[in-house]
Amino acid sequence: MDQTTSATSKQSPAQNQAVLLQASELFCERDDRVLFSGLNFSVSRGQVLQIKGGNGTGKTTLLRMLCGLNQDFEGTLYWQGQDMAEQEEAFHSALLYIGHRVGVNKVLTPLENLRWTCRLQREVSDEQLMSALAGVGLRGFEDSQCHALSAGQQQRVALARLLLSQATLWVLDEPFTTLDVDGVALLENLLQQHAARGGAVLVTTHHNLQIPGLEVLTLG
Amino acid sequence: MDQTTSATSKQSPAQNQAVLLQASELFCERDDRVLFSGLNFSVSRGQVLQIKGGNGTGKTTLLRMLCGLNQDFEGTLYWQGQDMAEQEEAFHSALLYIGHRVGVNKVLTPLENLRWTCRLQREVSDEQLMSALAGVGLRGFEDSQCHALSAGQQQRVALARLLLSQATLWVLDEPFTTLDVDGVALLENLLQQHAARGGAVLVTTHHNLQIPGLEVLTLG
Amino acid sequence: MANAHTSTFSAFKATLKRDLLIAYKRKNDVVNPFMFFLIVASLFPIGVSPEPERLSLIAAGVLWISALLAALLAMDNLYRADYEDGSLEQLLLSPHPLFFMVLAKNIAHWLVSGLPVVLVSPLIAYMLSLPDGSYHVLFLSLLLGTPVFSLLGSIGVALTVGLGSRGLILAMITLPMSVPVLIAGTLAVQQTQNGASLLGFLAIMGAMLLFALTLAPLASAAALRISVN
Amino acid sequence: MANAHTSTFSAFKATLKRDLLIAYKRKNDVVNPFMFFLIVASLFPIGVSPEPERLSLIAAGVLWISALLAALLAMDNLYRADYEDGSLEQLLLSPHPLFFMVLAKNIAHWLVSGLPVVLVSPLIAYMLSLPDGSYHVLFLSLLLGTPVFSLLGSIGVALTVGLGSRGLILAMITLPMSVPVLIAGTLAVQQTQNGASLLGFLAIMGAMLLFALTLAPLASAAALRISVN
Amino acid sequence: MWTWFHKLGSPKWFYDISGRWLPWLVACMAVCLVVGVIWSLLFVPQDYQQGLTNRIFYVHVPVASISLAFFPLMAIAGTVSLVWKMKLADVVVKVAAPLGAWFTALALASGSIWGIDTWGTFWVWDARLTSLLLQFFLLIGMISLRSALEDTDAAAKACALLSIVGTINMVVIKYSVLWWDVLHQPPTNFTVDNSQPNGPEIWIPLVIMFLGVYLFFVISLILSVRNEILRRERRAQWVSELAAQ
Ligand code: HEM
Ligand SMILES: Nc1ncnc2c1ncn2[C@@H]1O[C@H](COP(=O)(O)OP(=O)(O)OP(=O)(O)O)[C@@H](O)[C@H]1O
Ligand SMILES: Nc1ncnc2c1ncn2[C@@H]1O[C@H](COP(=O)(O)OP(=O)(O)OP(=O)(O)O)[C@@H](O)[C@H]1O
Ligand SMILES: [Mg+2]
Ligand SMILES: [Mg+2]
Repeated sequence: MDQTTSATSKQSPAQNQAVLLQASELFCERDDRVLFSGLNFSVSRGQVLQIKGGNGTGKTTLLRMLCGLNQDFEGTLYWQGQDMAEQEEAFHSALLYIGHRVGVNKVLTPLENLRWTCRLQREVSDEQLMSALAGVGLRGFEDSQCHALSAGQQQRVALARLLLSQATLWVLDEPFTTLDVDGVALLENLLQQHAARGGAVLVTTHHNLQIPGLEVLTLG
Repeated sequence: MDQTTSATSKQSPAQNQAVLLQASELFCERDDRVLFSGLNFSVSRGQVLQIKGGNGTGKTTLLRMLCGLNQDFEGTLYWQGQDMAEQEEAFHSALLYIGHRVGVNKVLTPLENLRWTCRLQREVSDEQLMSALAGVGLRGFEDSQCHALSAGQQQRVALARLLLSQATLWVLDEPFTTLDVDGVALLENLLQQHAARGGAVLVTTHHNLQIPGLEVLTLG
Repeated sequence: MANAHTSTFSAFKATLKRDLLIAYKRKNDVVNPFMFFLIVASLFPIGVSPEPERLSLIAAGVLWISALLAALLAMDNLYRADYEDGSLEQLLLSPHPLFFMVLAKNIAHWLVSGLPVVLVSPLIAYMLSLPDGSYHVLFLSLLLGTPVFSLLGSIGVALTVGLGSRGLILAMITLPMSVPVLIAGTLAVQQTQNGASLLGFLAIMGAMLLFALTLAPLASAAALRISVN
Repeated sequence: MANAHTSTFSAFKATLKRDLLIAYKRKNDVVNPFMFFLIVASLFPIGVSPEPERLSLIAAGVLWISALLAALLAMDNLYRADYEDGSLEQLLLSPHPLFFMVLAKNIAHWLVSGLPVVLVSPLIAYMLSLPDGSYHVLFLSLLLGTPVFSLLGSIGVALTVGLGSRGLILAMITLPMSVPVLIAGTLAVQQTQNGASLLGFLAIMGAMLLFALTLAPLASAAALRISVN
Repeated sequence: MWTWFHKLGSPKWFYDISGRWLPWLVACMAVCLVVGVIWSLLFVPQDYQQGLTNRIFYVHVPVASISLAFFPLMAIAGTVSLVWKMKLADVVVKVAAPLGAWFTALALASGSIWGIDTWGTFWVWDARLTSLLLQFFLLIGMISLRSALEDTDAAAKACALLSIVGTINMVVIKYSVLWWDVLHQPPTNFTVDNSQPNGPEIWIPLVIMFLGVYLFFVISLILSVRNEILRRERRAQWVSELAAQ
């Protein structure tokens, strides 16, 4: 089950500034099933890396490991060439994670939700927030409570963060679910732009992404 | 915003035996936004009807209305030519609904979950249940608790019901989310077979379904 | 397509079994209500007074109130998980009368959360120095009263299951409705100490139980339909 | 890409504001705890005895126990919704020390659920015939004690937030841990009736509060990290 | 030093070494208990206490004193498991909770039985009893938490944390309950026995019983740890070799 990717480098932690996140010899088992072992890969600036694999092959688990939300694994993670354990604050400042549960409170409005999640990282003005919401097609819904939004609209509230984010690394777990055709195009566009600006994206999805220069890591 | 479909018939309730469900002049508004008005369509045996539309156009709302889970609307529904209100039991016996929340208890195993949902409708033996689970690719996971399954695997537990169902009408709300490529193919196949056997399917999804004879109703 | 339906009774059984199975898997669903009962009851000697004479005056009331609060806290489990994972929708869409499905869930719930409290009550009564002749009264009245708490609580949970913070709303709906049972129960214990006949009280509580048993599931069913909307 | 970070303090403020806003929107988060407090406290005249003399003996204990149970029931809201919608993950991944984020949430929670209980307590004390000279003691001791309930409860909720049926486990962890505060509080009310000095008790309760304020958020933060895993 | 520490952390090492010690420990325990029971039942002078029920003294005191050791034990093991991530330490935290609950229950039960005779009631709300009861509740809470968290690793961390918090709390509870008891009511006749003339013919069997019960505690701890190790390492090679034998 040893896996390497297009982006793999078996050498010691990269000195290369462009390499943001590097994973070395990851091993994870859950409930006595080995999900992956000897997994090596790295994510560099300008890269969009899609993690693929059948249901239950460990994509979500891998993303949560990388973010530090799941710590039951063996192997080492490096952030910009240094051991992740010592870089936690720097890493978290440069990270934007949207998981399966997107972090949208049902009682608050899209505007209030976005304001809080953004303020955890940096100051943003209300105009910026409003234009980000308009950017994901939620104009007119800024002040509805989120429980009155459709599934896709809630997903869009979370994705509005991408328009405001100054994080370098985006980690997105199945961000395309429940998005309509326009939404998919919009998001693909955002990912591409982020990479072009020198950011990096780690994304799982079963879609075939239309992104030039996309790299794929297949699990399972 | 008046809408008609390929399958529409503006006449009085169809006498045609093949027409299962007919909706006439449906009108629905939520939070002062009109979602649809004057919506007419029908679903007949042998038909797979996909409901399309952007995020927030009312697909989920429509499906829940048809099933009787949401009763805030105007217009009339007919089940096999008769007013739905008087046909509730007959309708429920012939209906299989899988919503956004798929109805899978996290503590129980796939087998126990499937057993209960099936027994609400009819008696099924444990062998049948096991083979249905194997059919959706969950062999080996029958006895894990469902909270230890991945998102796609949980979806598959719910979809196993389709293999056992004797219901005539399937109503599925975004059943393709979180399924991998194999899962999508499997499900498309199931829908097609069900229609071929004389059943009918109402399904929402943003995918482009590969089903011959598919009909589409677009909202919004 | 032929539909070989189950009878309502076997759907009832399937639901009952399922809920007991879930409780069994969670284990602590069974242990917890009576542990909570024990803990709350023992807060009183600590908070009020540890002297047996003073305790014996308040014992009956404290036991009943603790049982009520334990029932209340246990209610949380009744429909919540089913609502969140969508099982409740499946229940509503089953071809059988919702009344029986709700009844099955209520019975399973009482067996798991109410019965253990009733069974452990004499022990705690002793620790709270309940007067000697009152044990059987307490036991019987709790046996008749706690199912009513479950049945009434079920209405409250059904009404609030879609809400973010049910805990307290639930309490505000359920507690006032439970007051008649609480009064009957504590009066039974106190009055029989003074020589009143036990039978009268048991008859009243039995009537309350029958009443709740026939009407509460109807109300719960209606409330569930509203909440799932 | 330059990262213009917020200071930890403004993230703290943002979190505090957000939680207060959510409580404001839910409305009943504010109304409920003290309604529950009121209802539970008024079960005692019904369940135990309506006579003022007997009530006044148990009033202090009953008030404290009701406040504790109200705090317990209100705890449910603290991390649950955030866990379920994923906001908790966002909080854990924020670049600021989790200690302060947790503290912000605890403070918001106490302001919403604890403070109203403290404010309404004299009224209920009057209804329970608390002896005359004890009102200010009760008020001050609740003011110092209820935040401790919130802080301790927060650890329990953080440990159990991922579980299906938390309500009762939470109670079993939190109630025993809250006993010292309960004892200090009721003793304060009872002993000052007998002429003991108020200051000593307040000092002890203040010490407990400080202790909880510095250590409990640490434990809660650690527990959250474990639960979100 | 560190190699020793790591060896200690290895479940297999512990399993082997404890397997060698066990027979000796069991033998010592048997001797102590047999001697202790016979001595305390038959040879302790009858005159200072009424009736045989009071012989429960020789069980109650050791059991009660051991049950007080569980929270500190779990806190230490919990700290080790959190800080050094030592697997064995978590095993100890895990098995100590139910064991502690049993011992606490036994202390409560033996005390209660004794109380029926001496106090005429099996329960009074006295400081020592109340704090032991609260300890019992906390232990049950911990067991529930462990059984509710299905993920072993999360459960390990959660319970380690709770055992530390719980220990701090038990200390506070002890003091507060003592304080409450002193202020509330006159001291119970709990102190009766301290005023007894404690001659050697009384304390020597007590010491022997103490030894026996302590050994019983150590042995049950070791056995449950071994059991849990086998359960956790059931797929490890050395366990399958063991099973093959
Ligand atoms: C449920 C009832 C009881 C409980 C929970 C209980 C609990 C305890 C505890 C926790 C200890 C401390 C052990 C230590 O410090 O090492 C203890 C010791 C002791 N108990 Fe009990 N006890 C109970 C009933 C009784 C009764 C009825 C008597 C006899 C009148 C009694 C006599 C003693 C004596 C003589 C000691 C040893 C002296 C000492 O360490 O201070 N206990 N018990
Ligand atoms: N509970 C509710 N209360 C009020 N309005 C609601 C509620 N749920 C949904 N709506 C509104 O109804 C509209 C339709 O929602 P619905 O969930 O049916 O959309 P949908 O077509 O399923 O979208 P999606 O593709 O995102 O799933 C949305 O605009 C939403 O704002
Ligand atoms: N909490 C858990 N405890 C134990 N095992 C788990 C847990 N969550 C997931 N697993 C197991 O880990 C494996 C990988 O799960 P994961 O969610 O990472 O898959 P995934 O690749 O994201 O799948 P999907 O495409 O369905 O989202 C699954 O086989 C699942 O059974
Ligand atoms: Mg996944
Ligand atoms: Mg939808």
